[in-house]
Amino acid sequence: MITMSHYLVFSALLFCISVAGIFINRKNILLLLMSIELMLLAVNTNFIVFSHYSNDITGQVFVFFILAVAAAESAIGLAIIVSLFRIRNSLEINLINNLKG
Amino acid sequence: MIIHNITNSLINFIPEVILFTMSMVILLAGTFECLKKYVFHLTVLSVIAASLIGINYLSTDSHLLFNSSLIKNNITEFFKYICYFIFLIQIVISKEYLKQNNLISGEFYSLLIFALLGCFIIISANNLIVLFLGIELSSLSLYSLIALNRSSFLSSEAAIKYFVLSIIASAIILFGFSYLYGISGSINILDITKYANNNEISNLYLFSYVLIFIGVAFKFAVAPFHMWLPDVYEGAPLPITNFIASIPKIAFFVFAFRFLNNNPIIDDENFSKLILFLGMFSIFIGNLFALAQKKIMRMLAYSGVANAGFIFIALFSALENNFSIAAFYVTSYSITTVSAISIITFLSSKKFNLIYINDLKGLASKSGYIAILLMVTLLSTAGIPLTIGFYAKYLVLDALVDRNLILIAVIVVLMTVVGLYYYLRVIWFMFFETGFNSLINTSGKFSIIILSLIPASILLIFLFPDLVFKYIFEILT
Amino acid sequence: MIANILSSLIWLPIISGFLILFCSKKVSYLNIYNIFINFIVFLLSIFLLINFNESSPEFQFVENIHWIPSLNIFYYLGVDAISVLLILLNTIIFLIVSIYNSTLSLKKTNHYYASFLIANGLTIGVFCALDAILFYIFFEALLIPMFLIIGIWGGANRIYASIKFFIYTFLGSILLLISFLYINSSISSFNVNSFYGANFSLIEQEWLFMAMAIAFAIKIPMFPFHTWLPDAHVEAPTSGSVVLAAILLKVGAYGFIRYVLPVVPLGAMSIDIYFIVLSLIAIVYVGIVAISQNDMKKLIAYSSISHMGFVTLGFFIIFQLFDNTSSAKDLVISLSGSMYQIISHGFVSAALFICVGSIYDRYKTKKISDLSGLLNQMPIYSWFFVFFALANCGLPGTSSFVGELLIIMSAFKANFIYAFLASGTLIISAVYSLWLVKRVIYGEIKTDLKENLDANFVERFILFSLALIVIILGVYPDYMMSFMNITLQHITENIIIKL
Amino acid sequence: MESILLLIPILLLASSIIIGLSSDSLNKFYSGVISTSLVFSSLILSIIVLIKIYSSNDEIYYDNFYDWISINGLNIGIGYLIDKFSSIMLVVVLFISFVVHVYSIGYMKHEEDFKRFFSYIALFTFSMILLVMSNNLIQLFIGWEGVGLVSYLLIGFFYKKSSAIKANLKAFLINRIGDMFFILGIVMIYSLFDSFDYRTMFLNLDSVNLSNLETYFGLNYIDFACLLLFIGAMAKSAQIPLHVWLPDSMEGPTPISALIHAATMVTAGIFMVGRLAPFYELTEFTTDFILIIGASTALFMGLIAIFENDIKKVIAYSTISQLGYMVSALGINAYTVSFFHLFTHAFFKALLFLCAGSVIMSLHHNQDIRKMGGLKSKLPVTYACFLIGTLCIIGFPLTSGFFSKDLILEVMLYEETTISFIAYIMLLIGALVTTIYSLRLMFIVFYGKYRGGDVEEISEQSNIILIPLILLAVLSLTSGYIIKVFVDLPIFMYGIKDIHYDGMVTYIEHGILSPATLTLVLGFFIAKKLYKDNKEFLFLENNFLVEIKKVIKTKYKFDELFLYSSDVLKKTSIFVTHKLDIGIIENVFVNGVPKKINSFSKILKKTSSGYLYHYAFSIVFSLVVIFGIILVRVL
Repeated sequence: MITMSHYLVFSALLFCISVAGIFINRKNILLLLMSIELMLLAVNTNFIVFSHYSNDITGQVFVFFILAVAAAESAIGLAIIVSLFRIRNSLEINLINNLKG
Repeated sequence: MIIHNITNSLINFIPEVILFTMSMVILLAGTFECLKKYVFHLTVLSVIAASLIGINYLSTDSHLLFNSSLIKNNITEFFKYICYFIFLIQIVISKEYLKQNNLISGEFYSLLIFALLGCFIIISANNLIVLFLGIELSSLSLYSLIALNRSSFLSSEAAIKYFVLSIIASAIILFGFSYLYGISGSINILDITKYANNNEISNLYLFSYVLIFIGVAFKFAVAPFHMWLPDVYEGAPLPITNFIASIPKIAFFVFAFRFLNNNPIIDDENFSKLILFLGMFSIFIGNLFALAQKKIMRMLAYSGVANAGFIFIALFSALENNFSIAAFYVTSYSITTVSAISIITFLSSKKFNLIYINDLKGLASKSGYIAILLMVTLLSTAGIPLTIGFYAKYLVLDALVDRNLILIAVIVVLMTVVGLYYYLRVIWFMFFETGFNSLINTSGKFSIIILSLIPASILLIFLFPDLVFKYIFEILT
Repeated sequence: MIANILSSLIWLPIISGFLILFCSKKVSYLNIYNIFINFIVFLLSIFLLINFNESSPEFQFVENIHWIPSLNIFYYLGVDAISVLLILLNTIIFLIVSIYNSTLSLKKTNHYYASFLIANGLTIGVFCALDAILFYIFFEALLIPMFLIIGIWGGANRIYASIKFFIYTFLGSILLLISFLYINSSISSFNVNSFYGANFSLIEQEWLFMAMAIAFAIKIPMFPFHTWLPDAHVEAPTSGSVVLAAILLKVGAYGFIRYVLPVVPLGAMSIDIYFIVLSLIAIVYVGIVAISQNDMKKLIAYSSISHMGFVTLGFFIIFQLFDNTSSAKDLVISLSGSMYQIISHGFVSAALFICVGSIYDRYKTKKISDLSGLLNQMPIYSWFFVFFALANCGLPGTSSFVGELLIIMSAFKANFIYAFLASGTLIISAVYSLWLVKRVIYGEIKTDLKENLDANFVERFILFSLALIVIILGVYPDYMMSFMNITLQHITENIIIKL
Repeated sequence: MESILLLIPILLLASSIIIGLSSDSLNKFYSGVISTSLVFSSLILSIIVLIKIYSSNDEIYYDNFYDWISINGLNIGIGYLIDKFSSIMLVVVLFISFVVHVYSIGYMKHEEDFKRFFSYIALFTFSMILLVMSNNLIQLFIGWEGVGLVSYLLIGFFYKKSSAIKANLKAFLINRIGDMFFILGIVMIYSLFDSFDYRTMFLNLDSVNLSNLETYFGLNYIDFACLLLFIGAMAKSAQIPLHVWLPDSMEGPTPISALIHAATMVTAGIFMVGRLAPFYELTEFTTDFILIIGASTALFMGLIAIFENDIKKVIAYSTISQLGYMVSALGINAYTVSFFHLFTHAFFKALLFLCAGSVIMSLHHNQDIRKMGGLKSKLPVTYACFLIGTLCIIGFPLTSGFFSKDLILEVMLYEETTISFIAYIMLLIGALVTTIYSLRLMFIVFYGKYRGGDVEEISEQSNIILIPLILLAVLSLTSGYIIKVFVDLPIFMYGIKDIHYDGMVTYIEHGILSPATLTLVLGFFIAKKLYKDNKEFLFLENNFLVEIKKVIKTKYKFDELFLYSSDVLKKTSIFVTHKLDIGIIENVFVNGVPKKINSFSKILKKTSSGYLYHYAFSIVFSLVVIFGIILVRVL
């Protein structure tokens, strides 16, 4: 039997994986965007689970908003990446450390 | 009934509506050659219009708008007007800078207004969804604003860093929201508070709060979630830095207030200790990092980290729902930091790029007045008497001592002494050293008057602080 | 007028100081303006002295406005005899400094004068604030003008000295703030009178005492917190040194007598031995350090520390006196000695710094090894220098003797060893002062400067008036002693009542 | 009466101020005359006071001019206490001062700083009067330090001479050592009686239970206090080992040596002990100490004078030696006897100094006796006066020195304790030594041949220099005959001390038959053989005596001791400045801690790498840590 806590653990794991993806990935910025997307999906799972188990529709509404915002974020993220690429012709995260200290 | 509700809500929400519309208008205006040069004026006009119209609809009692997804009361209005004030100063001062960096455009101001709007929504939100949207509205605008200077190496880097980290923070907050929703079954913050008051605090509830406040800590740039701040300060165009340093802080303070007000979580030992610890840690990290900085913006950033720590300690000390200390601290800090960054913006130009603290050498001999303004501002940040910053630090210490946390007060105070050093270093470069770049343009009567507004009020409020205190204490307790 | 005399004393110089920032840059007008304001303030303080009723122990000319009701902070001003005397010292010194300044040529004259005027007002504020936070505000705000004076118009190493001065003093004062907050948290008042009435447990008193005592010990400064002072003095411009030595150090001493001893006497009593030892170290050890200094200003700075050791000794032996005799009389005598020493040192050190400053103006050196035989070139000046050097070593007939005598007297009643070590200053101070005189004033002239370098009219006037004050205070100490006697008795009662 | 007493110091102070601040338009000579006439008026006034005192019956004038400090529990006045003791002292001081004033008009006329000199001596006289008149210890101390100050200024009068400014620093510092103990003694006495006032103290002396008091270092309270006070007197009255400043002080102008360093200031210590006699009456240890110090000073310092070649230094050592006699007398509580010697010594020693000054002036500031000789015919008046002075000092019968010195020896003999007997022997040998060095000086300077080369220009100085000499010579001869006055002199409120004295004739008879006469004769022959006839005795080449001579010629290394200790002080100062003040406090704490923080901060700064994944990792890591801690706490 799959209970709510299974879902919750699942989404928490998903979240952890996506976060791990952010700091383990040292090559490409695009992967970052994917991880971020995954992270938001983990949150979505949570909302849906709660919404389902409490018979309340608001959680699912929330998910729609999150999805919409995530799309917008991806767009902006890509835009930033494009401008970054234009300047330095590379998407390696390793090279982005001019700001430090 | 619904229609009536909506119209009533819209009327109460009219400043935001104006801002929204005007930002669209400005965006459009920017695309026409003939109107392009008026975008700045339009922006100023729209902000002034919004604030003036808003005054008409001020009332002392609290309103719930749009099906209680937004709140309008004294607190929100107070902070909004502070934001208006700050925002106006920022855009007026930044005009010259933007012109010289070729950044003036419709989208710039439009996005800036959107960011402001996002912060207003955070301030007013009473609903997790609206709150989330507010956060994202301001963040999304800021991502693009930071990256706006497309030719700049550093801007893009700052943007990507801010983008990634900020989304992590948003996700953490959202994760907390999801638990909160799961426990209480509601996304209305008042309902959640009600729920918490009626039920015992479960571990999950605590976790959700911890998650949310880690997100808040990120937005405040409290250590160890502060890394983005110095990079953004350094990389972003100065007007944007100016915005990020001040208005979101105010917004997120109200966010924190909304979540903590009347909430039993504040008495939870683990939670309050977390806040306290984060605050202390932040003061440590901020001051120690700032000490070694050579670049002025990074130094200000780390000083911001230290001050964020103070804000957290002030939140911690909000015993018996007394958020006034934190509110005062946030206000005073935002105002002073805006003053500091505005002065730096004013001094920066294409010909003279103010990056290192060294670059301020001998400013006093070139323009004593501006040096004095900057000195007053910095002393206020350091919390020396004769400035409003003194009261801010005073109140925090007072609260700590009242709670009998003398040792913590002493540690905090010792770190302030460390912090004093780097503020004094700026002052000594300005006053005691010689050799200021003569190319600097320190003319501009109007800008100087605007610049002196905040230092003057810093000094004046020091002399007659009671009105401010009374008002803040009244609305927040 | 008389009701608001304290406010006028505080705000007149401060406001004029801000005004002078915008004044025309013509130096002669600035000089007149500056001297005029300082003179008015001086007259006001004389007026205060005349109207002060010394037979009443109460605070007088009280102004009490509920300044920040929400924080329970009052704009509470008032003076008792010791405040009046210190205010008078303050106004005299600032008047003299303003006259002296008019002989100098400086960069940014108006800023310089403004700093001094503001410092003048703030110091008066320190001496008459009766609300702890108000006191603290003046106390700390005072750092800013001094910081700028040292930093902008100071010598080669001015930045190091000014930063050290600021941070060191700030470190102390912030502990003071916490103590005040702690007291407030238990008695809900910042009023000095309620401070006196407050009762704390012994352990609380000890901690409070430590915190406050460190704050004031840095300011005075006591050994081992003294190292900022020589640097600050060496780097500060002459007038800055004068104000620093004559006024700023006294703020620390005033803090002790106003905020520490009567508020936490039990705490002070239980650890007074450490402070007595530190005072004695200051007297003997710092005096010995002074001997080998090659920089005249440093030498005088160390001698200041040594003399301030007497002040603190006078403060802290009162508890042992109380143990030994339990009569208030001896305590009053000890405190009187300290107060006298404070005032006297104010004038003597001011004069010495002016002397050294003028030597520096003429010869561009403060190094003792570079100078010799000044008596040949500037006789009048040199005699003043000799006089003040002698006053510095506590010659009877000068004001310094009175304080030292009374403190040695009281120290003896507390313990022979204290008196023995304290009286060692008779030798040590003579060694450093007169050895200085021997090397600098006497002997053959070293430099080739041939022109007439003797004191000009203004300097003669300044030095003469200071010498006159020092002599009058030394020959007829009774006026000041009786003037502050009632107040000191009152303070002593406040202390004893809690023991 | 009060106004007269007030006028005495006021006139002197006025003289000092007027002359000191007068402009250049005032002629040197006139300023000297003004100053002298003011001192003369004071002298007249003091004589009036003396007459009044002696014409009334044991009256004591006592009052305060004004309250120096008068608060609850502490009353110190500036006032006067005039009894026979102090009135005699007043007259002596003012008389010598007057004589020296007159002499100085002649002696100093070529000096540029003529007026400064007169201002100083007037100030000195003022301070001395303050000391003598005082009715309390504080005023005494003020005067005490005042005379020390003027002595300092006058020794350094020729401020360009490096030896002079060394000497004045030394004089002041050594006096300060004494003053340190002196003031401790004063406060000890004060805390016993809660008063500085002589009258209050002496009246309450009986009510103080001395046995109940604390003891210090095994000494009882009053012993210790008196000892401290006496150490002060040792410095001022140049007793071993604090005598080293006095020979050096001869760097000052010669009139000053006469006034300050022979007749008046150095006797202040004697005066002080005499004033505080009621306390010294109560002590045993301290008086013994005083006796030993006095006797050894009298003997050993006299020995140095035999080998000294500077005319002024010879007289200076003889002064120290004579002070030793006075102090010894104090050591057996014979205050009046001591005071008598002070009285006579003031005249003949001033005379000797002024004569020496005359000689020096005639020889154009040559002070080395090896370059003198045969001056008897060239300076007849000076010679005569010097002879009188010498006769007095060696105690030639019927001169004043004879009376006073013999009295000391006699009371010493009558004391009949072991210590006093030893002291008696020492003083007797001291008398022999005195005879030898005095006559040596006499013979070398005035007899034989002139050894200074250029002969022609030596002649007597003007009358203004000679008149004071004659005046003093007359007084030196006659002043001994008022021995009765001193024998009957009451010590303040304590009546007259019993001194063995049965009339003048008996006394003179007795004195001539005493062993002192033997020393006189013996000394005369030794000095004549050695210094007049310049014979060389082989037994003097004896190793033992040569060794002793060497030791004496080193002046017992006291100077070196003080030089060494000042060196140690200087080195200590440098050492602690660098090691402790700069080394530890400054470098380790004050600058060290900020430096540590700074370098720590620089290390920290490096941890902020700028890599996005580091930032993300630190966020996540903190998150995990926070959650871990909270989980541990809640679960």
